[in-house]
This record gives sequence, structure tokens and C-alpha cells, in this order.
Amino acid sequence: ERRSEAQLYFQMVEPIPEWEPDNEVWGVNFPRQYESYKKTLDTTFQSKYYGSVMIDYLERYPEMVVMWAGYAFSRDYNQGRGHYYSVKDVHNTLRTGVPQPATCWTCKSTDVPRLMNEMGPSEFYAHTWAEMGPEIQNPIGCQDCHDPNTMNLRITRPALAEAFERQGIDINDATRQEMRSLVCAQCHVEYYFGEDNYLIFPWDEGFSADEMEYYKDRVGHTDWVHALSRAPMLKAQHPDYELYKTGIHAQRDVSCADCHMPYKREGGIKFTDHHLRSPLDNIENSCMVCHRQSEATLQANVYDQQNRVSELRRIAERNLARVHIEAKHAWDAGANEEEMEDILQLIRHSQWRWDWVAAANAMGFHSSSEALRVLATSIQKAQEASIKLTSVFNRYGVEYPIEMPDLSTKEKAQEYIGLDMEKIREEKEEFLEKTLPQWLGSI
Amino acid sequence: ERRSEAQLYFQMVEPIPEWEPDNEVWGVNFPRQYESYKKTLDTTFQSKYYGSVMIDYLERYPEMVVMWAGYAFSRDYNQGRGHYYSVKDVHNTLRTGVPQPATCWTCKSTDVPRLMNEMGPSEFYAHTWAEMGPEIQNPIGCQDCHDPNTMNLRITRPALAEAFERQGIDINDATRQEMRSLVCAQCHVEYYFGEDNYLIFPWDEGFSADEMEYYKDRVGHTDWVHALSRAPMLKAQHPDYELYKTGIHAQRDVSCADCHMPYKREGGIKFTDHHLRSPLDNIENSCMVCHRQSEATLQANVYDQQNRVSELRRIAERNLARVHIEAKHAWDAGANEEEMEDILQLIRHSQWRWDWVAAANAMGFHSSSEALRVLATSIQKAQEASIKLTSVFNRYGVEYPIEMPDLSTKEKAQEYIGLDMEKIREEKEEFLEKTLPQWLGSI
Amino acid sequence: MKALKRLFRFLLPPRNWRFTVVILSGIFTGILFFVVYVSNAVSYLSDEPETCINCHVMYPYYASWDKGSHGRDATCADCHVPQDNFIRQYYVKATDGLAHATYFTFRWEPQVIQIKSRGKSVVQENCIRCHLDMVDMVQLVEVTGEIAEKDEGKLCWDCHRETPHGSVRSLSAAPHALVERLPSVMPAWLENLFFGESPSKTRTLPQNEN
Ligand code: HEC
Ligand code: HEC
Ligand code: HEC
Ligand code: HEC
Ligand code: HEC
Ligand code: HEC
Ligand code: HEC
Ligand code: HEC
Ligand code: HEC
Ligand code: HEC
Ligand code: HEC
Ligand code: HEC
Ligand code: HEC
Ligand code: HEC
Ligand SMILES: [Ca+2]
Ligand SMILES: [Ca+2]
Repeated sequence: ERRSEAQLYFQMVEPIPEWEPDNEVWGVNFPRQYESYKKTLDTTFQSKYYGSVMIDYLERYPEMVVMWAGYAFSRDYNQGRGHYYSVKDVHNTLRTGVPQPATCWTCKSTDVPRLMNEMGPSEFYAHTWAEMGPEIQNPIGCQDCHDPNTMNLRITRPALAEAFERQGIDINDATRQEMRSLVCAQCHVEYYFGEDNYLIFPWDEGFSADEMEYYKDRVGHTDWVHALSRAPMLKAQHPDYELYKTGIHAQRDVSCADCHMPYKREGGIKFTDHHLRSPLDNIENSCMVCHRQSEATLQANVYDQQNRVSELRRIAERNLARVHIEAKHAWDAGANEEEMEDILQLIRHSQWRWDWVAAANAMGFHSSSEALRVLATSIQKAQEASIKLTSVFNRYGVEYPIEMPDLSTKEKAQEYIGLDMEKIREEKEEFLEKTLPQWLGSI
Repeated sequence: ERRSEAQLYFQMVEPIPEWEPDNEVWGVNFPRQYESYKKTLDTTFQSKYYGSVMIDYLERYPEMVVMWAGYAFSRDYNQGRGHYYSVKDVHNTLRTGVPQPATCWTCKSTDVPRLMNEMGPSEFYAHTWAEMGPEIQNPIGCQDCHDPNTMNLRITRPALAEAFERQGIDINDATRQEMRSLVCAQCHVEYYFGEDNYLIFPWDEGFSADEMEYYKDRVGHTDWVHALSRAPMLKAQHPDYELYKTGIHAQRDVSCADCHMPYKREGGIKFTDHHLRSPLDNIENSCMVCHRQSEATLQANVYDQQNRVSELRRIAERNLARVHIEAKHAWDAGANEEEMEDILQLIRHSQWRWDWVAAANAMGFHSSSEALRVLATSIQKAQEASIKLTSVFNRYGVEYPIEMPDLSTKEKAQEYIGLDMEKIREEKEEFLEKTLPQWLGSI
Repeated sequence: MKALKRLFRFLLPPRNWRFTVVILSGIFTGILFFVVYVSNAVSYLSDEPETCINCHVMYPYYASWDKGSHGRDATCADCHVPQDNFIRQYYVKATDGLAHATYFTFRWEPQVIQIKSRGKSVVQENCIRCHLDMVDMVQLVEVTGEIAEKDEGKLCWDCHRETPHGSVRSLSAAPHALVERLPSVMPAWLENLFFGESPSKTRTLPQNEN
């Protein structure tokens, strides 16, 4: 008889201390959520562009290496996987081979709210990545999204609350449905490091690519100067929330959790599936609640849109790699700052716009028409730069078109920009063998 | 009791002769449909980009004048309005000031099925526009879409049936739901004139912009040679059906009639609203049965997408006008065929792709992500041509950038390409005063 | 007669198996009755909407129907059971009833239940049955489930997407809707024996989550 299933229990077996970082402790009370959460360990699913498998982005899109010359991303960049791996992947990435601030930990661990509570956010950000290393033991988990007393959703990362505050919005006024996306917006958003590596979400002028570009120009922020073109570059990081906001699902109040954490029912108990992953691994529960089409049709709808976005992003990448190299040749031929100024500005904006789509997950599905619009303007700006560069070449007698290096693989591209990958890998290995065990054994 | 209203319905008061072109005769039997059809006379509604008002496209997008230099479209091009005006607008347009074939009448009148039945399609197409003028009396109407015996939907234009036949599809196998779009696809499609002005729909390689482009390259079709750039140009005409086919509504089997001819209720019966027009003039019946959002929300959804498409089309138009003028300067400086060949090919393809979206009605709403993808490739190709042109300028010592003429109004643009608009308008007036009354009084 | 005997003998298990087979058949028959009883498959024979919510997996559909415009005039059976003739009516009821009961008892129900093609035809017929006058003249009357299946026509609810269950549907959609609670099918002593003192007995309405 399954009738008694219909009862709901919300009983805390063991009260959870405030700032408890260990998921297992929470799991005692909420075994269903915990069991499903642990499934983010699984790395088998792969869709056409995403999934929880490891995907080496630089291998797949080698032009990126050139586009990030002089920046740590040209060493190593993988497609994200399950929340369970968040700390491990930061240890492993070659990007942490260069000195990084503790700010890098912000979105990676339930230990962060604990530390921030102890020392305050500014103090936390002011440390180095390595200094905080031994404190960071647990991956993303319950503490990041929940209040341990009420189990209500809760914002634990100050950057989000501050960004809304600057726009005059009190995040405590958010509705429950908004919270089902806002907890994700603590991390799945574009950010930059301000003074003393303070974490800032650049939303003061608005959420769109154009508005954030305007904001960054206004505050004069530059992430790095490009090693080839010398352009003052911007890096966009996973503006998932921002892109999603412009899409039809957000406009219809469909939240991140609706697709990535659909409700599940076991007997009479309804609970939220905490196996966060690609909805394509779970179309039936995720999409078919609202859409009556078959799994095959819905998957085809997603791929249709992703294929279009992918086509444009590939065009943008080829244009951008080319224009960086062309700019390098212009400098080499003797071009001066004045001649290059607006060219470099175009490159900055073009790459920002490409990145705004490429760094966002889902290959534009979260809002395909906005993604395509932004990519089109990226293409336009890089080519505008190329057009202007030909005038410079003309002036300095450089033959056009410039011959392009072979960028068909990650290795070739890394060699072209002069990265000593062997050394970088050795250093990482040393860290993993010597330092890391100390960190992990530290608590 | 109002139930009996429903029974009256399918009784023919007066049987309708085969090939009857006069809508009034049909209307005796179907007063509801006829009354609503007559409302296409109304020209008051205007939305952000469309509506039934007269919109002078050349006034709104003056770059088009340059883009069509050497082609009749640079004289006059209006946004389409109600079916009731179809014949009148062909009389009035300055495009019929140049000699046109009878093929132009194909999509404009219920007299066409009658004439084609009498003389056969080839014979009909082989006449000139003026020769057939006196025969064309009735605007688009019942005969174009209906079988007068059964009132079933029926294809009356051979070009559509032939296009499907070449792909091995018998249009008589079309389902009722398909017919609710296919009757529109008799006219709202891309076409070109083959040998002896035979009407052909270029779908042999597929429906997409890329596939039709490939087809036209393969058969070596060119609509005209551009007066400035000398590029072998293609004109795209209202590929409404083709663009729609790539969109989510078509994929969900939503037909043209579902949005443009929604059911209407009068008393106890439901009938098809024959007041064909912008659905934004009728959101309640057109969209709101399927979508429960408010009119304001749905209109905003449409505008959101249209604004994105409009942004890219404006970029494409500016690039295209520029590149035609640049190519002219290259020829003037002494460039040769060989140097220009791939540049002209890029211009051909770029403008085709822009036109494929711009000539389609609805500013991309029928499939916004495909529209944006195609526009992005248009932008890319025109700029690629500009980049290549700078090399040519370099070679011939032409200073770059080329100075652009003032194209801010239709008049200025027409003057720039050397059109004698006064003369063209005078000729039209003479036709309207002298010839037309004879045609109209002829039957 | 001879033939019948032969058939009987053919069906009869070998002597040394007979005991086992009799016991097993008994168990299976018992289970079948248990399934039919516990799952309330018999309730399918009634037309009362309340019988559908014998199964809590039907709550969301009951709730959306109950709150919609059809809650007043049309019962579940008005839409989901053929109303043209008695035999077909009970055939569909019996087969659907047994199928759903089996799914339910063995917990095979998916998170998102979707109507099957036979069910579609039945519902479509019923929409037209009630609204014939409304749709007579627009040829929608010709659309059957089979036609729609082949994409040759639109089902009523392809356009009327919110009628009657709303467009967002799953077992989780309204699991704790305020629907009528039915008394347990087990006598109290038996339930206590199996499950101990169950709090469920004392409640007549399921609680809302938060
Ligand atoms: C309408 C459903 C929907 C909504 C709402 C939605 N997503 Fe997605 N998301 C998808 C789909 C579909 C994919 C593509 C998965 C694939 O290609 O495998 C995806 C992919 C992702 C990925 C990459 C998944 C992977 O397999 O690596 C991340 C991360 C992500 N979304 C985060 C978010 C965030 C954060 C939000 C809210 C701001 C959000 N999504 C809102 C449907 C949705
Ligand atoms: C505390 C920061 C943080 C929060 C909060 C957060 N994420 Fe993540 N998310 C990450 C990080 C970091 C990764 C990548 C982990 C890795 O690859 O090591 C990730 C990965 C993912 C993935 C990819 C999974 C896969 O299988 O590839 C999805 C999907 C996702 N997040 C969705 C969400 C959604 C939806 C929410 C809110 C309900 C959310 N995330 C909240 C930081 C966060
Ligand atoms: C505002 C939150 C936030 C901050 C700050 C942040 N990340 Fe992440 N990180 C994420 C999210 C979300 C993902 C998963 C989505 C994705 O990969 O696009 C991720 C993924 C990763 C991954 C796994 C995928 C990969 O790129 O190889 C690594 C490693 C990583 N981050 C390192 C870092 C480092 C190093 C820094 C500091 C420079 C940093 N993160 C700062 C949110 C953040
Ligand atoms: C990435 C964000 C995130 C993380 C990490 C997370 N949750 Fe949740 N959790 C959610 C969201 C979103 C909901 C839905 C809340 C709502 O709808 O109000 C939820 C709901 C819940 C609920 C309420 C009942 C339900 O199922 O809807 C419980 C209990 C819960 N989570 C426990 C946990 C536990 C235990 C962990 C750690 C193993 C955890 N959560 C980790 C985001 C998260
Ligand atoms: C909570 C409800 C909900 C969920 C879950 C949901 N959708 Fe949607 N979806 C909508 C709504 C609402 C629209 C807007 C159109 C409409 O009003 O029907 C929409 C629109 C769409 C469209 C058409 C818009 C476009 O971008 O072309 C597609 C395709 C789509 N959804 C696919 C999916 C897929 C795939 C998933 C799962 C990953 C999903 N949806 C999950 C409610 C939902
Ligand atoms: C999902 C609904 C939908 C479908 C299906 C649809 N359209 Fe449209 N159509 C629209 C909307 C919305 C507009 C934009 C109207 C506006 O901007 O005023 C439009 C505009 C038009 C216009 C211009 C109207 C004007 O005011 O000048 C034409 C012509 C047109 N569509 C023809 C078609 C044809 C032919 C088909 C089928 C091949 C079709 N449409 C399918 C919704 C639809
Ligand atoms: C016989 C050819 C023909 C057929 C068949 C046809 N159209 Fe048209 N349509 C036209 C022409 C020509 C115009 C423009 C008339 C003018 O501006 O003079 C037009 C104009 C329109 C407009 C613009 C109305 C306005 O108010 O601006 C819409 C909308 C439209 N058609 C939709 C449809 C749909 C939907 C169908 C099928 C159900 C259809 N048409 C069938 C030729 C046709
Ligand atoms: C395959 C069908 C078809 C053929 C052939 C065709 N038209 Fe049209 N015509 C249409 C449709 C559909 C519209 C309305 C949609 C639009 O304007 O985009 C239209 C609109 C028009 C209009 C009103 C709007 C305007 O452009 O000013 C004129 C005038 C016109 N056509 C003239 C012509 C002439 C001249 C020819 C021959 C060169 C021709 N048509 C051939 C289908 C056709
Ligand atoms: C542009 C194409 C077009 C024109 C012109 C046209 N119709 Fe229709 N008509 C349709 C479509 C589409 C339907 C819907 C048929 C269906 O769903 O099977 C329809 C349906 C009908 C019906 C069936 C009942 C109903 O309302 O659905 C009648 C009767 C009818 N039209 C009469 C007329 C009359 C009279 C005229 C001329 C005044 C006319 N039609 C002009 C396209 C057209
Ligand atoms: C016969 C039903 C039907 C009609 C009529 C209809 N739609 Fe849709 N619409 C759909 C379906 C089905 C989808 C796909 C998403 C889904 O499955 O819910 C959709 C998707 C959409 C979307 C999301 C896709 C996108 O491109 O962003 C929008 C917006 C939309 N419709 C607006 C409209 C408007 C405006 C009208 C009227 C002009 C209209 N629809 C008429 C059924 C319809
Ligand atoms: C014994 C428990 C139970 C009862 C009582 C019950 N259902 Fe169901 N029903 C289910 C289960 C389990 C499913 C899921 C089966 C599946 O997905 O095929 C289901 C599926 C359905 C479906 C969709 C599947 C299909 O066959 O098309 C319909 C419609 C339906 N039920 C209607 C009803 C109606 C009407 C009643 C009352 C007369 C009712 N149910 C009573 C358990 C029940
Ligand atoms: C007015 C007609 C009508 C009534 C009354 C009605 N239903 Fe339905 N039912 C439908 C339609 C239509 C569908 C198919 C929905 C779809 O596929 O989008 C459906 C589908 C279902 C499904 C399958 C779920 C799905 O989304 O496909 C179940 C279960 C169901 N109904 C149960 C019930 C129960 C229980 C009742 C009474 C409490 C009921 N229905 C009353 C018309 C009705
Ligand atoms: C037993 C008879 C019956 C059946 C079966 C039935 N209806 Fe109805 N329907 C009614 C009555 C009576 C009303 C008027 C209710 C009111 O006024 O609120 C109605 C109202 C409606 C309405 C207008 C109100 C609304 O909800 O938008 C629509 C649309 C509708 N029905 C569609 C359908 C569809 C679709 C089906 C099949 C899935 C169906 N009906 C099956 C009797 C029925
Ligand atoms: C292609 C879309 C479409 C299909 C399919 C469709 N309808 Fe409708 N229906 C409409 C529209 C649009 C209206 C609104 C007419 C009005 O209010 O003027 C409507 C109105 C109605 C109404 C009156 C609603 C009210 O508010 O009073 C009923 C009842 C109805 N339809 C029943 C049905 C039934 C039964 C079927 C299937 C046999 C069906 N419809 C199929 C589009 C559709
Ligand atoms: Ca992933
Ligand atoms: Ca118009």
C-alpha cells in the first residue's frame, strides 16, 4: 500500500550548525537531496557540446590559445563538470600555476562562507590563493545555497548582494521563484577583480554584453594586455545568468532550477533533484513537464539552436585569431600607438562579445537570438579592425594578406605563442605531489 | 436557440462555377468569410515594423537604393499590404515602368488560374505584363486558395506543385494541416524567372539561404549586374515560407493560417477569419489561445526579436552600400576582372543573404535565430570583400577609406545612382491616366 | 469432448510438479486480487472523479481539472472514456484500469505522465462531442487522434494548451493539492500490524509542504 507515501516529513534528525561546510552532515537530515547531490560525481554523460565529461576547450577550439596569448587561459581551459569536482579542478588547472588571489576560491567551496564569516570578505579576498589553500576542503554544497536552520535558499556570496544593492535592489526582497535562479547567480555570472582583488559583478549599467562593455570601458578595467596585438583585453567568464535573463524562458519565469534541478517524486515525497547537470541527460523530467514533444524532438530543438550559435562562434574565433596576429605584424612594421588605438579598441570589444557568448554555458541555448546578435557584432568588429589594419599595412608597405601560422591543434598554437608547456606541467606536478597533500591533510 | 446557426453552414446558396474569379459570387455562399476578407481593404493598422499602412521601404532604408543600383527595385519598393490591393499596387508601382513579363501577375489575381486554365502556364508566362493587363481585374481571392465545389483548399499555381515534384513529392499528398501553409506558399516564397520567363521556385537543393545560394550558383542564375560594383547580383523575394520552415512554430506544426487567419467566433459558430493581416493587430485570437500571456507581453516578445534582427540588418545594409561603392572605386582605379572576381562573388552572396532576411516579412520573427545567423554571414561576407578591396586599393594607390556619398534619404541616394525620378514618375502618371482606364474597362 | 480432454491433459503439469504449480498459481491469483484490490482497479468502473484519486499520482490532474472551467460540467470520464457505446466504454475502462493499476502498484509510473495515442483519440472525440456546434464548420470535426498522430491535423488542445490540465504538468506539479482524502483500504489492526501506529490515519487532508 502506497497511501502513506503521501505524507511529507520535514524533520531534522540532527540540527546543522551555522556555516557547516561538510555535506555529509547535512545529508543525514536530507538523504534524498544528498544522494542525488552525490551523483554530480558521475562524469559519463556527453551531449553534442556539453555534458559532465572532461572537455578540453583548447583542444577543441585551438584559436583560443592565440586569443588569450599572455593570459593564463591559454595554458589550460576545460568545460566545467559536476559541482563535486569544484575544488579538485582548481587544484588541477594549469591556470593556478600563476599567482592567483584567494578570490578564486569564492565560487568553489562551502568553506568560503565559513571563512568570510570569520574574517570578512575584504580580508578573505586580500589573501593569496595559496594562503587559503589549506582551508578549502569541501566542494560546492548545501551551505552555498541553504540556510541550515530553515533550509530556505540563502545568498552566501556578498558580490551578488552588493551588485543588486548598487542598483538599489535589496536581495532579501527576492521572491522564492527568483531565488531559484539567484542562488546560481552567485557563481554562474560574469565577474572581475577590483581593487585588492575584491570580487565585483559588472552590472551597474545593465546585464547585456553591450552594457557591461560600456561599464568596463567607463571604469577603465582591463584584464590583461594581449601578448601579440597589445590590445587592452577583457575576459568574460560564464555569464550564464546574464544571457539567460535575455531569453524567453527567463521571460516566462522559468528558473535555472526548473531545468537543472527538476522536481522528482519518490512515492508521495516531492523533492528537488540535486543531481545538477545537463538537462539533455534528463529531458523527460526537465523539459517534458512543460513541453509535450518527444525527447528526440526536444533534443533536436536544442541542437538546432546550438548549431547556429556554434557556426558563428567558429567564424568569430577565426577572425579574432587572425586579427591579433595581423596587429602584431603592424606593430612589427613600425605602427604607432595613435594609428593602432581604435584598432585595439575594436579588438577588445570584439573578443569581449565573442567571449560573452562562448564562455557562457549551453552554446547559446539559454537565449539563442541574443547570443547570435552578440556574436554577429563580434564578427563585425574584428573585421572592421582588419579593414583598418590593411590601411596601416599599406602605409608601412607590408604585404597583405599576412601569412597565418598553423593553428590546427592546441600544441601548435601554444608553441606559436611561446608557452613552455613542459615546464608548466612539471611545476603543476610538483604542486600536486608536494604541496597539495599538506593542504588536504591540514584539517 | 442559437444552435441552428451551426447547421446552416455548408449549404451552397448558389453553386460557384469553376475558375470564377469574382469574390462577390463566392461571398453569396459564405458571407462570414467574405465580410472578413473585405476587411483587408483597411489600411490603418501599424506596428513597429509592419502593418497594413503603406510603408516606403526606400525612404526607411535608403541604402537599399544603392544596393539595387541598375535594378527596378531602386525606383520604388513598398511594404506589402492587404490582399485586396494586390492588383492596384502592381499598377501603381514604378517597377512596372520597365518592361515586365506576364509572370508578374502570377501571384496577384484570381484571374490567373482562369487564364492559365485557358492557355496553359508556359503560354501565360510568355506574354508581356502589358499584354495580360486587360485580363487582370480581380485581386487575390477565394479562387486562389479554394476549390469552388468542395471549398477544400487547393493549389492553383503550378510553380509550387512543380517545385515539390522535382523533389519527388506529390503536392496532392499534402495533409490538411500542411495545406494551411501551402496555400500561402504559392506566393509568399522566393522565386526567379527561368527560360521564357517561366516561374521557378529555387528549392532543388533545399530551402535554406545557403542551399538556395548554392542552387543559383549551380544553375548560373543572375538577376542583374550591379550598376556600381558590376557584381552578378541575386534578388531575394519574400521567402516567408522558407524562413518560417526553419522556425520553432513550423516545427510544432503551427501553420500560417493559425496565426494570420485564426478562428473567430460569431454566436455559436467558429469560422476562419479571412481578414489576413499582422497578428499584432489581433493578438487575442491569434496568439493568446496557445499562449496565456498578456497582449503586452506577447507584443514585447515579438519586438524583442525583431529589434535584434533589425539591428543586424542595418549593419548589413551599411556594409553592403559601402562595399558596392568601394568596388566601383576599384574599377575606376583600373582593377581587372581577375582581381575583382572573388570580391564580386562575396558581394553577390552577402547581399543575397541580407535580402533573404530583409525581403521576408516579419523582421525575422518567423524564425529569429535562423534570420540572425544568415544576417551574420551576410555581414561577414561583405566585410571580407572590403578587406580584399583594400589590397586592390593598395595596389592601385587609391587612398583608403573611400569617402562615402550622403545616403541619408531616398532622394539623395537615387540622385547618387543617377535615376531620373521625375521622368519615371511622369511616365507612370501617363500610364495610370491613359492606359489603365482602358484595361479596367475592358471586361 | 475428446479434444477438450486432450487440451486439459496438455495443460496439466507433470505429476511431480503438480504441488508446486498449485501453490504458485494460488500465490499469483492472490497477488492479482491483491493488486486489483489495493490499487482500486475496480474503481475504474465508476464515473466519479473521486475514484481517480484513489491513486495519489492522479492528484495533479484532479487538481487542475477541479480548478478549471471543466470542473463544473465535465467529469474525467466525460473526456477520458468513450461515450459512444457501452461495450467500448467498459473495454477501455477495464484495460486502462488494469494497466494503470499495474503501473502504479509496481511503481512504474514516470515522473511526467503523458497521454497515450488511444487516450488522445478518446479525448478528442469527447471534445467534439460536447463542442460539435462550435467546431462544425471549420472542419476540425474531422480530426481524430490518428489523424493528429500523423501530423495531419491539430488536436483541440494543441491550441487550447491550457485546457483542462494547464500546461505545466508532472507528478510533482500539485502533489499536495487539497483533494479529498479517502479512507484507508486496510482495517486498522492490519495496518498497525504492518506499519505500526501510522500518523496518516488521523489526517483527512494531506499537508502542504511549507
Ligand atoms: C529552459 C531550460 C533551461 C534553463 C531555464 C537554464 N538552462 Fe542551463 N542548460 C539548458 C540546456 C538545454 C543546456 C545544454 C546542455 C547540453 O548541451 O548538454 C544547458 C547548459 C547549462 C550548463 C552547462 C551544462 C553542462 O553539461 O556542462 C550550465 C552550467 C548551465 N546550463 C547553467 C544554467 C544556469 C546558471 C541557469 C540560470 C541562470 C540556467 N542554466 C538556466 C537548459 C536550461
Ligand atoms: C558556489 C558556486 C556555485 C553555485 C552556487 C552554483 N554553481 Fe554550478 N558550478 C560551479 C562551478 C565552479 C562548476 C564547475 C565545477 C568544475 O568543473 O570543477 C559548476 C558546474 C555546473 C554545471 C555543470 C555540470 C556538469 O555536469 O557539467 C551545471 C549544470 C551547473 N553548475 C548549474 C548550476 C545551477 C543550476 C545552480 C543553481 C541552482 C548552480 N550551478 C549553482 C559553481 C557554482
Ligand atoms: C563568480 C564566481 C567565480 C569566480 C570568482 C571564479 N570562478 Fe571558476 N568557475 C565558476 C563557475 C560558475 C564555473 C563553471 C562554469 C564554467 O566552467 O564555465 C567555474 C569553473 C572553473 C574551473 C573548471 C573549468 C576550467 O575552466 O578548467 C576552474 C579550474 C576554475 N573555475 C578556476 C578558477 C580560478 C583560477 C579563478 C580565479 C582566477 C576562478 N575560477 C574564479 C565560478 C567562478
Ligand atoms: C547549487 C545550489 C544548491 C545546493 C549546492 C544544494 N541545494 Fe538544496 N536546493 C536548491 C534549490 C534551488 C532548491 C529548491 C528550493 C525551492 O524551490 O524553494 C533546493 C531544495 C532543497 C530542499 C527542500 C526540499 C526539496 O527537495 O525541494 C532540501 C531539504 C535541500 N535542498 C537539501 C540540500 C542538501 C542536503 C544539500 C547538500 C547535499 C543541498 N540541498 C545542496 C539548491 C541547492
Ligand atoms: C517550467 C516550464 C518549462 C521548462 C521546464 C522548459 N520550458 Fe521550454 N518553454 C517554456 C515556455 C513557457 C516557452 C515559451 C513559449 C511558450 O509560451 O510556449 C518555452 C519555449 C521553448 C522553446 C521555443 C523557444 C526557442 O528558443 O526556440 C524551446 C525549443 C524549448 N522551450 C525547449 C525546452 C527544453 C529543451 C527544455 C529542457 C531543457 C525546456 N524547454 C524546459 C517553458 C518551459
Ligand atoms: C507564430 C505565428 C506566425 C506564423 C506561424 C506565421 N506568421 Fe507571419 N507574422 C507573424 C508575426 C508576429 C508577424 C509580424 C507582424 C508585425 O510586425 O506587425 C508576421 C508578419 C507577416 C507578414 C507581414 C505582415 C504585415 O503586417 O505586413 C506576412 C506577409 C506574413 N507574416 C506571412 C506569413 C506566412 C506566409 C506564413 C507561413 C509560411 C506565416 N506568416 C506564418 C506571425 C506568424
Ligand atoms: C495569390 C498569391 C497570394 C496568396 C495565395 C497569398 N498571398 Fe498573402 N499577399 C500576396 C500579395 C501580392 C500581397 C501584397 C499585396 C499588396 O501589397 O498589394 C500579400 C500580402 C499579405 C499580407 C500583408 C497584409 C497587410 O495587412 O500588410 C499578409 C499578412 C499575407 N499576405 C499573408 C498570407 C497568408 C497567411 C496566406 C495564406 C493563408 C497568403 N498570404 C496567401 C500574395 C498572396
Ligand atoms: C511567387 C509569387 C510572386 C511573383 C511571381 C511576383 N510577386 Fe509581387 N508580391 C508577392 C507577394 C507574396 C507580395 C507581398 C509580400 C511582400 O511584399 O514582401 C508581393 C508584393 C508585390 C507588390 C507590393 C509591394 C511593393 O513591392 O511595392 C508589388 C508592387 C509587386 N509585388 C509587384 C510584382 C512584380 C512587378 C512582379 C514581377 C517582376 C511580381 N510582383 C512577381 C508575390 C509575387
Ligand atoms: C489566402 C488564401 C485564402 C483566400 C484568398 C480565401 N480563403 Fe477561405 N480559407 C483559407 C484557409 C487557409 C482556410 C482554412 C481551411 C482549413 O482549415 O482546412 C479557409 C477556410 C474557408 C472556409 C471553410 C470554413 C472556415 O471558415 O474555416 C470557407 C467557407 C472559406 N474559406 C471561404 C472563402 C471565401 C468565400 C473566400 C473569398 C472571399 C475565401 N475563402 C478566400 C484560405 C483562403
Ligand atoms: C497553434 C498554437 C500557437 C499559436 C497560434 C502561436 N504560437 Fe507561439 N508557440 C507555440 C509553440 C508550440 C511554441 C514552442 C514552444 C513550446 O513548445 O511551448 C511557441 C513558441 C513561441 C515563442 C517562443 C519562441 C521564440 O521564438 O522565442 C514566442 C515568443 C511565441 N511563441 C509567440 C507567439 C506569438 C506572438 C504568436 C501570435 C502571433 C504565437 N506565438 C502564436 C504555439 C503557438
Ligand atoms: C490505480 C491507480 C490509478 C487510478 C485509480 C487512476 N489512475 Fe490514471 N494512471 C495511473 C498511473 C500509474 C498512470 C501512468 C501510466 C503510464 O504512464 O502509462 C496513469 C495514467 C493515466 C493517463 C495517461 C496514460 C494513458 O493511458 O493515456 C490517463 C489519461 C489517466 N491515467 C486517467 C485516469 C482517469 C480518468 C482515472 C479515473 C477514472 C484514473 N486515471 C484513475 C494510476 C491510476
Ligand atoms: C475537458 C476534458 C478533460 C477532463 C474533464 C479531464 N481530462 Fe485529463 N486530459 C485531457 C486532455 C486533453 C489530456 C491530454 C493533455 C496533453 O496531452 O496535453 C489529458 C491528459 C490526462 C492525463 C495524462 C497526463 C498528460 O499530461 O498527458 C491524465 C493522467 C489525466 N488527463 C487525468 C485526468 C483526471 C484524473 C481527470 C478528472 C479528475 C481528468 N483527466 C479530466 C482532457 C480532460
Ligand atoms: C462533457 C462535455 C464537455 C467535454 C467532453 C468537453 N467540454 Fe469544453 N466545455 C464544456 C462546457 C459545458 C463548457 C463551458 C464551461 C464554462 O462556461 O465555464 C466548456 C468550455 C470550454 C472552453 C472555453 C473555456 C476555456 O476553458 O477556455 C474551451 C476552450 C473548451 N471547453 C474546450 C474543450 C476541449 C479542448 C475539450 C477536449 C479536451 C473539451 N472542451 C471537452 C463541455 C465539455
Ligand atoms: C488552430 C487552432 C485551434 C484549434 C485546433 C482548435 N481551436 Fe478552438 N479556438 C481557437 C481560437 C483562436 C478560438 C477563439 C475564437 C474567438 O474567441 O473568437 C477558439 C475558440 C474555441 C471555443 C470557444 C472558447 C470560449 O472562450 O468560449 C471552444 C469551445 C473551442 N474553441 C473548442 C475547440 C475544440 C473542441 C477543438 C477541437 C475539435 C478546437 N477548439 C480546436 C483555436 C483553435
Ligand atoms: Ca559540463
Ligand atoms: Ca504590410
